[in-house]
Formats: sequence, C-alpha cells, structure tokens
Amino acid sequence: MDQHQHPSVLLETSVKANESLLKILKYPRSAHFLMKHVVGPMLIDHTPKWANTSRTAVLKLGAGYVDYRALEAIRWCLVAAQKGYVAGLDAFKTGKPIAWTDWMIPCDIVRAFGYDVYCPTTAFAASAAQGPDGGARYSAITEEAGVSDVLCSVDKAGLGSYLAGDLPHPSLVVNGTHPCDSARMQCMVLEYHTPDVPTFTMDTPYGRSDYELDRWVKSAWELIDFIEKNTGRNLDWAKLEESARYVHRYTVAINEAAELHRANPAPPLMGMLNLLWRTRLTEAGREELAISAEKIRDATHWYVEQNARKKAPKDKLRVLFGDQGVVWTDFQAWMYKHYGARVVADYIGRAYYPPVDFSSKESIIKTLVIEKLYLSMIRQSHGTMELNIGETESLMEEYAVDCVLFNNNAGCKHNLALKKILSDTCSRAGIPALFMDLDIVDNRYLSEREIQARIANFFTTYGLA
Amino acid sequence: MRSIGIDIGSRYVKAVAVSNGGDKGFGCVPIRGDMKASVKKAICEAAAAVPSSLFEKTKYRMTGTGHAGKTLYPFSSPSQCLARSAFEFAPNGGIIIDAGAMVIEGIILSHKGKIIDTGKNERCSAGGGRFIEIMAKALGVEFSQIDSLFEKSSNPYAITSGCIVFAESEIVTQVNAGKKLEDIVAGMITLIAGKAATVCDILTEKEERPVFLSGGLSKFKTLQKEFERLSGVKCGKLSVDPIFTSAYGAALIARDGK
Amino acid sequence: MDIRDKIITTASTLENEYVKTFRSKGGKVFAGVCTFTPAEVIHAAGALPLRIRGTGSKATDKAEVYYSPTHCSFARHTLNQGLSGHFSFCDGIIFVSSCDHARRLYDNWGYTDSPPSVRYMMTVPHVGNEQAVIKYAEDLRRLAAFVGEQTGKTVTADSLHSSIKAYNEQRRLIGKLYEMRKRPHPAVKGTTMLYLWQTLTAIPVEEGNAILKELIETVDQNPDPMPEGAVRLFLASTHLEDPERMAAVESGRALIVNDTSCFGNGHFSAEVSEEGDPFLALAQRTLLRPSCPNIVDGFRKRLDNVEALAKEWNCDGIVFDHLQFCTIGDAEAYIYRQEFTKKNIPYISLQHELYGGGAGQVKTRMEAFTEQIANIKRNNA
Amino acid sequence: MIYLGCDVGSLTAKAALYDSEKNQLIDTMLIPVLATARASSDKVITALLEKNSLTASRITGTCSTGYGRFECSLPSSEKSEISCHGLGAFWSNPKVRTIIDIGGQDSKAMAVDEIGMVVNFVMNDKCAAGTGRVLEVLAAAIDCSLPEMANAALKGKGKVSISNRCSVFMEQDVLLLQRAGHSKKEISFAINEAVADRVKGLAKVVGIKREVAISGGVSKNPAIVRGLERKLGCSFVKLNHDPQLMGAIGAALFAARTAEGK
Repeated sequence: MDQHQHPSVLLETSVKANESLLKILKYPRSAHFLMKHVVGPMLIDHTPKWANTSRTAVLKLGAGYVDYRALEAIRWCLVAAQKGYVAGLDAFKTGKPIAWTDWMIPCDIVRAFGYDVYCPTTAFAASAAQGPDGGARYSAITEEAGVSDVLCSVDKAGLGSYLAGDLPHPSLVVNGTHPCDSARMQCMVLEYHTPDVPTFTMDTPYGRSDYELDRWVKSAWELIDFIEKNTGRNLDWAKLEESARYVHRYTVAINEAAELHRANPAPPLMGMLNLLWRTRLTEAGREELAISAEKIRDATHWYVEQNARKKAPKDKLRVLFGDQGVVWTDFQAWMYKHYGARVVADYIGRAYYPPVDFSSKESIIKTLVIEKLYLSMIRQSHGTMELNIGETESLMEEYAVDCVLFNNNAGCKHNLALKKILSDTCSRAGIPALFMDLDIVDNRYLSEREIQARIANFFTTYGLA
Repeated sequence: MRSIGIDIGSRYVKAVAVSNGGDKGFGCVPIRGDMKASVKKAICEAAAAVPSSLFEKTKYRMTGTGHAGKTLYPFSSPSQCLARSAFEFAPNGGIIIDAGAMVIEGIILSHKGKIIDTGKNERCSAGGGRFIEIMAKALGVEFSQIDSLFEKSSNPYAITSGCIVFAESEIVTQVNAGKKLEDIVAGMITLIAGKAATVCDILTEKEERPVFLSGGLSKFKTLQKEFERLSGVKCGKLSVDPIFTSAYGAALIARDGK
Repeated sequence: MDIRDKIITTASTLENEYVKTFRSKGGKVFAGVCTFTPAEVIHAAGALPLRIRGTGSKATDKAEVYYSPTHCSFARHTLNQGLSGHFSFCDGIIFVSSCDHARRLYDNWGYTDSPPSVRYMMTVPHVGNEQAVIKYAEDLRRLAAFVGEQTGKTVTADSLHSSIKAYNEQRRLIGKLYEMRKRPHPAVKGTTMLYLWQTLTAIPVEEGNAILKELIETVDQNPDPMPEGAVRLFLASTHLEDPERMAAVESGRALIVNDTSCFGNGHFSAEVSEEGDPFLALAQRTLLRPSCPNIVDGFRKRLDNVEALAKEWNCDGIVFDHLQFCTIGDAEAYIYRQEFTKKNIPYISLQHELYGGGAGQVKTRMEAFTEQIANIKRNNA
Repeated sequence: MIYLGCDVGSLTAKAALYDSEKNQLIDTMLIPVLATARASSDKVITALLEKNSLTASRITGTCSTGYGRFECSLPSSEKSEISCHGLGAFWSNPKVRTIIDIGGQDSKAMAVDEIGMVVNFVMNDKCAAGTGRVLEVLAAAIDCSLPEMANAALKGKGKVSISNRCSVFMEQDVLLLQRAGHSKKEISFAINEAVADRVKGLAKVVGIKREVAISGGVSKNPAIVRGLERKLGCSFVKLNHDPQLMGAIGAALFAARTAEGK
C-alpha cells in the first residue's frame, strides 16, 4: 500500500515544524535572546494569531527562561526526532518497509533488524505541530468513527492519525499490552485494520515479581524469533550493541540531570527532560539522543554551579507535576513569570533508568527490555497503588516541593481511580495538591484560560503565592 | 469603615456590606445583559443597610466564577472567600460544603482558618442547583413545594442518570409511568445530597470538625437532612443566608485587608 | 416451586440460602472479580467461589469518593457495596489485573480496608498464546497456594482434577441448555439465563449442577414463553448483570438465544482438559478459547466465534451491549461494527449502566433494530 | 381509506391523517405535551379529528410511535420512531436514503432502502450534548428564542467556540462568553457549531448515502442545518412536508401498509 490518496498531514507538518525549529536552534544563543526578549514576552500570556501554531513550541522550549546551553542540547534531541519523522514520511511516500511499535516496545531491538520504526501513538505529540487543536482534531476523527470517547486522548489521537490516512503502512507491527486499557485497545483496533501484517504482541507485565519480569524478557527473545521467521531479516548484533551503548549513555546522563534538579534553586530544565522522554519512546538508541542527554546534563550542572557561585535566591515555589504533562500547551513559563513557581520534578521528565549490562548478548537484551518498564508513563501505570504512592511520596520529599499539580487526564482511568489515594498522600505530607481535570491532548476539555484560572485560584487559596 | 464583598455567580450577583461595628447589608440581583450594572445594583442594595460617611473609603473585594475575566475590584478566589466565611462561623476550624449551581465544592479549615484541603464533584456528575432547577421545571414543581413533597415520599425513586438532560428525560418517563411526584422529588434531593456527601468524604482529616452547608441549595431543609443522613455528620447553622456565604467572606477579606 | 422461581430467588441476593448454609457448616467463601478468577482453584481448596456482582446496589456515591463518575459502573457499584460492608460475609476476595477499572478495585478496596480483610491480587496475561498460558498457570499456582493457606486445605493436582471434573459437568449441562435454545421455540430466553448464571456463580457447583438438571427437564417440557414473530438475536457483551436490563433488551420481539457475555457463555463455554497438569489445563482453557476483550490479540477468534455461534443458533442479528465507560467494551464494539457491517450482518451496539436507567431508550432501539432486521430480511427474500 | 399516525415525543405530540387512495396527507396537528402521554395523545387525536370533522370510526387503522406510543388512546399498532421517521421522510421525498433527525432528547441517523424501510441506524447513547433540549437550554441562557438564536447564528463568523462538551458546562461557557462581551451572534454561532459537531459523528457512523435529509424540530433551525451541511460536505434535500411531522406521517403510512398488507 504505497499509493496514498492524500499527503500525510501529520508527518508533513511535523517534519516542517522540526525543520524550522532546527534552523532556529542552529544558533542557540540568538534563539535564546530572541525568546527571552522578543517572542517569550509576547507569547507567555497571549496567543496572537500569527503564533497560533508555533506558540506551544516556544513555551515548551522555555519561552526564554532556559539557557542557550539547554537549547543546544534540545537541538540534538530534535535531530533524533526528525530522523524518525523523516523515516516515517519516507515510508509513507515510497512504501519503504517500516515497523510500527508501541511505546514500551524495545524499538532499539526492532531497529537492529534494519527497520525504521514508527509509533502510531506518538501522534498525540506530533499533532501539536498543527497548533494547539491538532490533538483535538485527531481525537475528533476517532470519536466520529464511533470508536469511543472514553479512550485516553493520547490513543484517540493515535487512532485518529491512522483513520485520517496519515500513517505509513507497516510491514511489521510490534504491540505491547501496557497496563492501560486505552493503549491496549488502540493496538487492538489498529491490528484489526492491518490484518495482513505480521504482528507480535509483547505482554507487558502488571507487577515486578521475578517470574513476571522473566516472562517479559523471554517475550523479547520470542520477538526476535518472530521477526526472524516472519521477515527473513536477521538481528544485527553489532548494531544492537551500538544502540545499547547510546541508550546507556542517555540513561547515565538523564539519571544525573534528574537528580540535579533537587538543588534549590533548581535548574529550570525539567521541561526539557520531558521533551527528551517523548523522543526516546521511538528514537531510543540514536547517538543524537545520547548527545542531547549529555548536553542537558552539562547544562544542568552549569545551572547548579552558577546558582551556587552567585548565591542565587532559593526557589519561591517548588512545584511537582504529579502526572502526565499537557501536550497542547505549556504553562511552566507562565507560572514562573507570575508566581515564581518552578517545576522541579515531573512524572514524565524525572526518571531513573537502570543501566545496560554489556556482559553478554543475553544481559544486553535483558537490561534493554527491563529498562523500558522504567519509562515514564509505563512505570507509573503498572502494579498496585503502592507504586504510585511511593513515587509521589519520595518525589515530594526528595525534591522538597511546596505543592503538587495533577492534570488528572480525562481518559486516564487508572490514574483517575487513584485520585483520592494520591490526594490523601499529599495531605499526609502536608503538601497541597491541585487536581485540574483537564485533557492533555484535547484542548476542547479545559481551555488554557481555565487551566490558568485553576492554578491561580489554587496558589492564592493555599497562600502559596 | 465599610467593606463590601461581591460574588458573581452564574446567574446572580450577590453583595454583602459589613461595617467594623458588625452591621450587615445584603443585595442579590440577577445578571441581565450588562454585568456592571447588575454589580452596581447589588452593591447599592447591600450598602443601603450599612451607611457610611462621605469621608470614609469603602473597601471592595470580588469573587465568584462568573466574572469572565472582568474583575472590577481586587479579586479573591471563591475558595478563599468561602473559607473566610466559614472561619467566622467556625473559629476552631471546620468544613464548609458549598452547593452552587454547577459544582459542589468542599473545604476543610484548620483552627487558624488555613485551608487544609478542598474537593469538588466532577464531570458527568456535575450540576447542583442547576440540576434541581431543570428537574423542578420539568416536573412543574415550585421550589417552595420541594421540602413538603420530600416529606410525603415513602419510596424515593433512585435517579440513575448522572447527565442532566438524560435525568430530565428519565423523570418525565417515570411521571408518565405513574410514579408519584413526591417520590421523584425525594429521589432528586437524595441524589444531590449524595453528591454533597461524596464531596464531604473526599476531604481528608475531617474528624471532629463542624460541618456547614452553604449555597442556594442548602435552603432546602430536607436536602440538609438527607446530607446529614448520608454523610453521618451534623450540620451547623450559618449566621448569614447561605446564598451570601461567598460574598460575606469576600467582605470580611476586604475588611481584614490593609 | 418452579425451578425458575428458585433460580430467580437465589440470584436476587449475593448472600443467598446456599451461601448461608455453606457458611453455617464452617465453609469459607471466596469472592472473585471476573471470569479470570478460576472457580476450580477455590473449590479445590475447599472454599465456595462466588462471582462478585453489584446485586442490590442502589447508589454509587460512596464509591465516587474513590472512582470518578467516568469509571465503569461495575467498579463503582461493587466498590460501593464493599464500602457499605455488603461483602463482609465473604472470607476472602480475589481481584484480577484484567482492566484498569477492575484492578483499581483492589487498590481502593484495600486502601479503605473494606471487608473482607483477606484480599488477593491475581495478575493475568493480556495475550492468548502458549507462552502466556505458562505464565498464567504460574499465576494460578500462586493463587492456589494463597487460597489453600487461608482454608487450611492445600490444593493438590488430585483435588484440582476433581474440581475440574465437577465444573466440566456444569459446562456440559449448561451447554445442553444452550443447545435447547437452538430450537425454533428456544427453551429459555436470555432473562432466565441471566438469573441462572448468577445462581450458578454463587452456589456450590454440586448443587448448581442439580439445579441445572432440574431446569433442563422443566424447560424441555415447558419452555419460556416466546413473543409472537420473535426475532432471534445473539448477545455479545462484556459484563451484564441487571435482569431488568436484559428484559429491556428482550422487549418487544427481540429474543436472545445465545451470547458471549462474560457472565454467560463467555464464562461457561469450553471445557478444561482433565489430563496432565491441571493448572496448565485451566490456563489453556481460559486463554486459548475465544475469550474476553482483555485478550487483545484474540479479537479475530472472538469475531469468528460470534459469527459462527450466531449462525449456528440461527440468529438474525447481533446485539453488543456493554457498560458505559468500559474502555475495552467500546473498542470491541467498534471492531464488531466494522466487521459485521462489512459482512452485512445486522448489528447494534448499546451501552448501559450496571443498574437502572435507560429502559425507554433501549426499548426504542431494540424495537427499531427488530424492524430493521425484518426490512433487511424482506429485501433479501 | 383514512389512516391516523400519532407521535408522542418528549416535548411535542403530533398526529397525521393520511388518505391511502389518493396517497395524500389530509391534515396534521402538533401540540406541546401535556402531563401524561395518554393525555397528549388523546388531545392531539381528538383535536385533529374534530378539525377535519371526522369521527374515530372513520379511521381504518392507527399506528403510534414516539416515547408515548404505548399510551395511544385509539387501538393501534406500534412502530419505533426510527422506522416512522425513516418512512415519513422517504415518502415526503423519495430520493432520500439517509435521514438525520435531531429530536428533543435524542438525535439519530438512519439509512433507508428503496421503499423507505430502515436498514441501519445510530442513536446518541451516552451524551445529551447533541440534542434539541440542549439547544433550548442554551438559547434560554442567552435570552433568546430558538428562531432568534438561529438567525443570530447565521451572522456569526466563528470568532469564539464552546469547547466544553457537557451540556451543564456548555451553559456556563455560554454565560461566560456573554459576560466577556461577545456578541449574541458569535455565541449563537458557537452553540450551533457545538451541537452540530455532536450530531455529525452519528451521521458518519451510519454512513452518508445520498440524498440526505434532516428531520425533527431542530431541522427548522437554519444555522444547525448549514453547520451540518458544511461539516458533512453535502447539502440536504428538502422534505415536502413539515420535517417535525415525519414521525406522525410515517406512523400513518405504517398503519396503511399494515392494513392493506403492502
């Protein structure tokens, strides 16, 4: 199916948007200057018409509040992301084989078979290149097709991008059964629509007991076996090992950068870690991503040292994002501008990844696939409440936060069912928490104005600002 | 010295004037067209009962969710105003549950008047006052009849639809099917009281604190009773009309302020 | 008393007469959340397995402190019942990680420390292949060890084998009843079946089998009444437990003759092999047959199964009725619509709350659906 | 022969008289509903018969539909409103194959075959946000009648939108937009867009087959009609009778078909 009726709006716009960003970030110092003194002040509070599609990107890049060193690091991340989008677009246009993977699937392994990898789910983020209502547009396509409006909008956007005809046809599909109904159902519906494609499903474990992890690791070997049998391709071990080294470099750097955010004042780079996370879902094992992570770590170090030398004042208000970040906008710059509130840790950006063990082929595979279970959003949706309580408690303590903001994403059933438990967890620690009831992908739920009103109300109500 | 609190809701502007001596004045005006005019009118009504000399400056504070970004006076969040009001009734801390038109909100206060926790009901289950309004209209029942109808009911009908429009159709069907009016009214009160009780349960650390029910809905005595039955708490009595709780809190904040 | 009345009475409450008798003799009752909790394992440990349902629940306000109103009403009603102490007659409760709504039941139940205090979380696979079978067998072994510890009766291969035999007999008997629904005048309608499922999943298997035998004899002579010009329908469903809902679906000329409801055929179909490792046999049976939509890679099996059964039972259309806010039900309903539209098989998808509401709506839809079927049939003729 | 169709809905009760020999509609009647379905059907039938100086004995057959169909005062057969709306619209314009109906409590999309029989349909199950009732509530929120709102909406340019999809919160959005100083026409436009958006999904699921018609009370609202046409990328054909009466007309036709064995 290499003949498409329409161009892939999703991929074309993503590639174009990334292209422009890369052009701008080629000169990180001037990009920083521009954002800090010209664009940032115009965009933080308002959405002028001309900036409708680009505003989110500016906000995500810190709107002038992050140093050029971090922008330079992000450029590398965008180079990696761009490779993924270009591969997707290429496959869309030419019919070149591409594999679909779900986001906890070890895409590094699939790529070591010589496949380019595309993850349909990532439409939730890619659609932001079409403006703040890009996600809503794809969600609406899914709803109109009659799938459901109770799915998580992340998956609605993914399905929508397929139903809109924006995705390259896969020649191999590797699904996961991430313990989130919605993600699983997205895989199932896509599998229904691509009946002739060899499809392998890795059953993601619910708990972390030995036998469950053992099964997870075994399923990676079954995956390798499956790909070999069904495509005639062989795993390039040298390539896999090279990828694993990049993954490892990334891991070490990111772990350190996340830890450094405990400093008070904290470096303002938590949002950047969030961007890296999104890219690593599909581009894990690329050198550019490892470089990006290392540069982010260096920038974090620079911040910490700089702050210490200048005896910078402590953070006014340290915020923890307790769940997934909003995709279609960003209000970190707004919070900082008006309340001096700094996001010091977030559920997505902050992570601790176990290192890769290079002692044997087996150990590489094992650590690579177990590492995927520590990915943000995969990590927190597993297991019983103790996992979530534990993570929230330790983040509140270790990062010395003053309050917690939960987006409470509309379609996230497993998180919504923990609302009371997490709210009590924060109360026990004496830390105020706000549950915003918004949708992270679909801006039809709660507008930016309403979100800001809720945050402002929360800050003043609890005397935080 | 006179201080005036203004609460802009979805339908009405409520204003409360207080003097340092403890005099109070109230004004409640429906919002028609120009909001500014309605605000002015409500302020006049409230101020009339609390005269002030020409040389004294009146302090203002505004709150509410219906202002659409047009804050004519310094603004305090609705939760803050409710909390301030509750602190006046419960100087040793307490819980205030405010049943508004769309949302039921709860706040716990510490003995110093600090907000410990807040909670509210959610989508697909929203609609406090507006719910009762639409239902009552569909049933052709006056607000004043609701309490007595509730008392007459022996077998309350359990409304299952959370969505207002579907609930409306559900009760119309039930009336047509011969269900007694009082049983449906009782079901409706129980439903809203249950939502308020849920909000009360959402709050943490609520042991041993007095509970107050505020907002227009708490005017229904039976709703308060049902709420007490479902949540197992006893409600305290507010010293102002429950629809003015927020505005009163705003006035107190204005008075306390510099 | 007509056996049907007995079934209805037994089904009308969770703590039925059989449960009371069983307990008065010192027996332990273990409740389980969905069809992934194997009754055999609990039975082999000497306890009475009881399938959790929301029977008797009138409100969800207590549960909505923990769940949002956009969670499925099965989770909300059962948690509400749990919080109100309605499960305190059970000695233990087993939760499964089947779907988000269900798995958080374990968390919220435990967090509120609602009775019973013995609670177990069983993990289940979400794919249906041989490897998953091996893993699920291990899940079952762990469950058996847990329940055995609670009852003081270790589950052995032998005891499990004999439990499997008893439940296989139940499956064969209920299979017989389903066969009798193939008749031009089906022996039982869907509503009766619903009461039967609820009875069988809440009483000792031996007594259940006795009831089944009696019912088979009764309905053989004296079948359920059938509406004039009945339209035979197949019910595909996830969780459906409200008899009034089933009656509403069967209103007018609609008549349910077979189903894949996870309380009905989706629970009772396919016997367990009585050979070899019993845990493996149980796991194989649960995962490899056309199963619940939680098994994501099994949709093709499910679609083919529904189509084949509908054909074999001579159905004119397929009804998919699932709980509102059920994520997996929604996706499954979409796939069914695509598939059956492609194949020109009349199909309707409905949504319901666990209890109450929407009877008028569903009647209108079912009436229109039966009219639609008549139109299509006439056009085809 | 004269046949009677009666359609008791949640907001209005309708009746139609049909002459099968001339294949013509004799007369129709529409009243707001009374306290019970029985009373509504009684009243609308009696009034229609009186107006045409007919007695019940002249009626060869009756068919009733709508939520109150089991309460009809004359002995009658019953048909679902979906079948009746389908047949009614088809009879009114035989080119029609898809009908979108926006009623008080529910909206639906139907596909009919070459003789006007419904072969597929979808109704809104879970959310009321795409119904006539919501339009009414929102119109009241901006102090407009429904026709006023529709006319105002036609002049709107789409400067604002209502993002919320729950009817309760839509009302709040509307109030806030109003207070933020947006004009009535812009708000009306936004309301109509929001409702049309919810209906569009139904039509897409059932599949659009030409020609398409819109029936039900809301079809008289030009703003919704144009909004839907734009969203679905097709234009609706005209029905030759009052689109609010399709249910009653369809019912009368069914009465005739049943009696005459067609």
